[in-house]
Amino acid sequence: MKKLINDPRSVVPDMLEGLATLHPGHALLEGENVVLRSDLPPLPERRGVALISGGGAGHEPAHAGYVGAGMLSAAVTGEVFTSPGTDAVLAAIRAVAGADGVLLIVKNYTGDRLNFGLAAELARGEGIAVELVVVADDVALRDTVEAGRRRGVAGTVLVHKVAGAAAAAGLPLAEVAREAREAAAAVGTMGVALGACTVPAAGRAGFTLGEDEIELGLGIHGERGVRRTTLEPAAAIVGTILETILSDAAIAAGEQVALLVNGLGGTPPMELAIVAAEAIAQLRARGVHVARAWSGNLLTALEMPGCSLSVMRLDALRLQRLDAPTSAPAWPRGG
Amino acid sequence: MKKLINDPRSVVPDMLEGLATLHPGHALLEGENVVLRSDLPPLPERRGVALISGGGAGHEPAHAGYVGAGMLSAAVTGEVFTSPGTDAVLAAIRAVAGADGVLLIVKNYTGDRLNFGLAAELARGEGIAVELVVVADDVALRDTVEAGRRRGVAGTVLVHKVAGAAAAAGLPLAEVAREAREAAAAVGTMGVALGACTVPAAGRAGFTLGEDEIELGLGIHGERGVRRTTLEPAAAIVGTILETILSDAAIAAGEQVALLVNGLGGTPPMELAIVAAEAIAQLRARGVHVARAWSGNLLTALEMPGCSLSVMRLDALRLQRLDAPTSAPAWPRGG
Amino acid sequence: MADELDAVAVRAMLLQVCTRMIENTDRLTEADQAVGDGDHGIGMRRGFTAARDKLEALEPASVAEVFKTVGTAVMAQTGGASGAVFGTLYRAGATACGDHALDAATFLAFLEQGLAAVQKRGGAVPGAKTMIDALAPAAEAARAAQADGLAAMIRAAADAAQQGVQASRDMIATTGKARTLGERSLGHPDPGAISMQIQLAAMQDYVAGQRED
Amino acid sequence: MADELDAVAVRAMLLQVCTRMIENTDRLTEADQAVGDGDHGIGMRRGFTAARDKLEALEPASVAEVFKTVGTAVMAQTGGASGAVFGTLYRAGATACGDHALDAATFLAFLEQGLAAVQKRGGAVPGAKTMIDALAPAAEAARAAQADGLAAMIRAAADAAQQGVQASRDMIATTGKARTLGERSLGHPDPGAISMQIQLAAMQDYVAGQRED
Ligand SMILES: Nc1ncnc2c1ncn2[C@@H]1O[C@H](COP(=O)(O)OP(=O)(O)O)[C@@H](O)[C@H]1O
Ligand SMILES: Nc1ncnc2c1ncn2[C@@H]1O[C@H](COP(=O)(O)OP(=O)(O)O)[C@@H](O)[C@H]1O
Ligand SMILES: [Mg+2]
Ligand SMILES: [Mg+2]
Ligand SMILES: [Mg+2]
Ligand SMILES: [Mg+2]
Repeated sequence: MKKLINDPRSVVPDMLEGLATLHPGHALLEGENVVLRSDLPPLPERRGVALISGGGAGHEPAHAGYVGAGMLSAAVTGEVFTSPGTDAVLAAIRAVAGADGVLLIVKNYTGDRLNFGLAAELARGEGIAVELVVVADDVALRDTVEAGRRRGVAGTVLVHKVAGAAAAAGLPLAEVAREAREAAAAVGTMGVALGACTVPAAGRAGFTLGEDEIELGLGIHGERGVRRTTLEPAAAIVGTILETILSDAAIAAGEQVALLVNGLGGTPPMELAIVAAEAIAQLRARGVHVARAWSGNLLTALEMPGCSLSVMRLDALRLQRLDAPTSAPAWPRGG
Repeated sequence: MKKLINDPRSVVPDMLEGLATLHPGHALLEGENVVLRSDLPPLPERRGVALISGGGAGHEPAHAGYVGAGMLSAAVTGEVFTSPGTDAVLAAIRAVAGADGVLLIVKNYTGDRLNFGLAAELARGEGIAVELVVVADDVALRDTVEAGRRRGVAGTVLVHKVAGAAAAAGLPLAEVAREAREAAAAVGTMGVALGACTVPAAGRAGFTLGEDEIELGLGIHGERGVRRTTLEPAAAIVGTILETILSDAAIAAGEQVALLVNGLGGTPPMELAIVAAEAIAQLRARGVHVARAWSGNLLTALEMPGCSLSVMRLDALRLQRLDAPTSAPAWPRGG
Repeated sequence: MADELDAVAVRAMLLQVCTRMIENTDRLTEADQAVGDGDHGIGMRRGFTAARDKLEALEPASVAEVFKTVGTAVMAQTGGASGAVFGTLYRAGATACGDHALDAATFLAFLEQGLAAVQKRGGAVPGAKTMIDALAPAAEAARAAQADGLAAMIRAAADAAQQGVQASRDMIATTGKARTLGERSLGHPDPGAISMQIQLAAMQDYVAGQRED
Repeated sequence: MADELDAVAVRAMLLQVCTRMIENTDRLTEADQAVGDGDHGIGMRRGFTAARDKLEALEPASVAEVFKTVGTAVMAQTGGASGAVFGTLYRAGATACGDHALDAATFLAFLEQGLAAVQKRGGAVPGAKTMIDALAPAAEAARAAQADGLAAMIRAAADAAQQGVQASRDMIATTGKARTLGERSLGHPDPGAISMQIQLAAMQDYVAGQRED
């Protein structure tokens, strides 16, 4: 394993120290792997609904990069690819909760669901209003598991944005949660890996692929995908993925969508831009109107080469939420 | 070679099509691999000094990502890792030149220097005022070649920012060029590679490294570095690099600097943040004041794993230039 | 041989559980690398190290408190699915203990209430290739051994868990990160089931050691 | 045998140069992979393909126009150091031709003026492991063969360029991307020198072919 680190056992705190120093808008919660907005209004009644997301480390810039006005109030980080324990989540809830309560945005992995869910129960026991929204956007699993058990992947970033803008607009917790849930239901994602990644503590790659092999429908934790196949031109891979997403969501000609081409870490912007050009062209050819599109490393799996496509169905309000300003450093410009 | 592309021979135009579609502030110059600001003032006398940079493709987000108000007016792209021919540069000059002339910011490679230089001569022949600033910030070559022959690497992005802010402030060409030259002289950079990268048209990596080998002082084109050595903890690598940069520039305790930790493409944000934390701590320990710091993939070498550190000496004016607003999509937030 | 363990003895038994779990880090890592994401060993080490530290500092007032201490530490510090699952097992199981010493009836209640809570919390059913596939047979065997006293009951539970681990090889994961593997998860035992078995075996060994005194 | 070539013949000769350069793409790629960044072959193919297309469309009015057409296309379209360098060679060399047909004196002037312009433009000196290390000996040999006529002069220049390529193996690169290699560039010939030699050899073969008529 070749990594620019000091000690595999301390990568998470070492990283968070760097991130907090690099971003003036971020602060670390003492004793926990939690990044907070440093500009949270001190008065609890001024905070509005606080948003918290998180999960294992290794998905950077997620989730700390989405902490900022208009997106998250805090990001909770576990060990690499491991959901945080309940203590860290509970500490984050206590740190950011104001009078209007807290929304937890959770990717649909058992560990995240259980730990955030347990922390939410404990916080409610302390009198804090907490709602939990689970994102399960991975359509790769559509033939394998029922809809509620799909994984949460890159579409989560778009859900953060929608919910963050709704919270910044001053909506109450129930309304922010409703918009987040609707956004989560409106987005489908599917990924392709060209290789594996190495968790620092494990020291070796989670799987290996042959010279010409790719893995369709992989997760964002180095876990294997749903189908191994042969490398094809970008146009063919994009076609397969879009077909799966669009048919799953029954997106038809004339509908308006946002497209996210998310790099998994090891794929350069050149390839992501080529994939994006291809995806936009294919969506247009199907008569789907691509109102917004981004490409970049938004929710990664360490240095894994590959990408995912996310397509989110839009209405006027959701488009407005995506366009709303945010100071979160990792939210992409343009669109 | 495993890449998400359609055809190795068309990666540059395929990519540019994607980038131009993704960024509403960008437009493509018909028939050339040139990205322009789509919001250039139509009146030539309103444009101020126009800034152009460029070079081979494969350094994304450089250079198209730095096109925007407050940074570049145009970016000229050659084939992967190959400087563009004179035609493309000349076409870019013609497209953006207003009444106040054009500054070309060129990384110090023979091909870039020659092609941009020839195009500048041709443009001057057409009556356009053109100045050329060469960035040669790579201190890795300090023992190998005289200062003027050092390569231009990641420090170039900071030079774009300084010059772009000076141009946006309405300064005349000579002044913008002077600030750019001073900024170029004030920055030193050195990189480390943990592996190679693959040019699509070549189909195989430019070099190979053993399990524990790293290459110090590599360039940004997959070309080999100045010294091959054994992987060490981030602290030791950062120490070696900083020592070289600081002693070369004679940066002493009490001075104020900006730090850029630039990922070469294949190294995830986690490692860059760990390196940044380390570099900031070591600079502080030397009494150097780190006024601004960024980490991210700002000027890459395709999917090469590794990073470079750039340290730029600051005075009040240069700090102000770095802090000035820009709409360029790839300029990092925070700092 | 004590057919009842007081709070201090239960603390000693659970310290043994912690030690065994920490010792088995690499084995659990490998098991999770085969069917999951490889973090189970390190997670269990983190959680049971926290539990050990809490136990060592504890002056136990009741058996319930000892179980709850372990559950709370594991839940708070482990992370991952298994932190919540094993944390829930010990915390929910603790409520079965009341003020009693640990005897056969209490141990059975511990397993059955823990199992029920884990199933409720995680939504997994037997056969889904989880620790439930070791815990459920263990609880069943414990009920069958109800009349045989604590030591025999723990031995029966541990044996059943071991068979559950073996049986989990033939299951297709439908929960957790291994679920995407589908049929590719066949042939490998479930890492959490192995953890469950190690914990019961550690308890069995502790009680067996007690008997030899 | 013509000891003078008119504009149409020079066009045919340079078309042969273009063809050879395009044919040698892989060889040049490999040479640049050994000491540079591997793009020399593709760059030369791009530039000389553009030159070929321009030449094919050209009704040449003068020898100078033919050389200049090649130089302009190569400079405009190749990119990289070699595009500017070979573009400069042909464009500056063209100004040596005036309105004359191509004879020995003109060819010598072409090489010498081209060499001077390349050195001025790129700042490299002989021995720096560049195409100059094929071009400079070629120009020198041409001067020595001044009295022998065009065909013999081109042959002498091509032979000298070939020796220059061999000599470049023992040089340490101090310019271009290969310069960071330092001593690691030893043992490999310079790609641009190979290109120079291929171009002169193509001219030689063209002129030799002419003679056999
Ligand atoms: N819903 C569930 N109910 C019970 N046990 C579960 C459940 N999900 C996962 N597990 C157990 O957790 C184990 C994995 O633990 P661990 O690797 O620590 O967590 P993660 O799956 O989050 O990486 C599995 O082997 C399984 O036994
Ligand atoms: N300053 C120079 N003067 C003359 N020739 C040069 C100079 N720099 C480079 N060259 C030639 O260019 C060749 C490399 O060309 P090419 O690979 O196309 O460009 P690049 O070095 O930009 O990748 C070298 O082998 C060398 O012969
Ligand atoms: Mg995990
Ligand atoms: Mg090149
Ligand atoms: Mg796991
Ligand atoms: Mg080259």
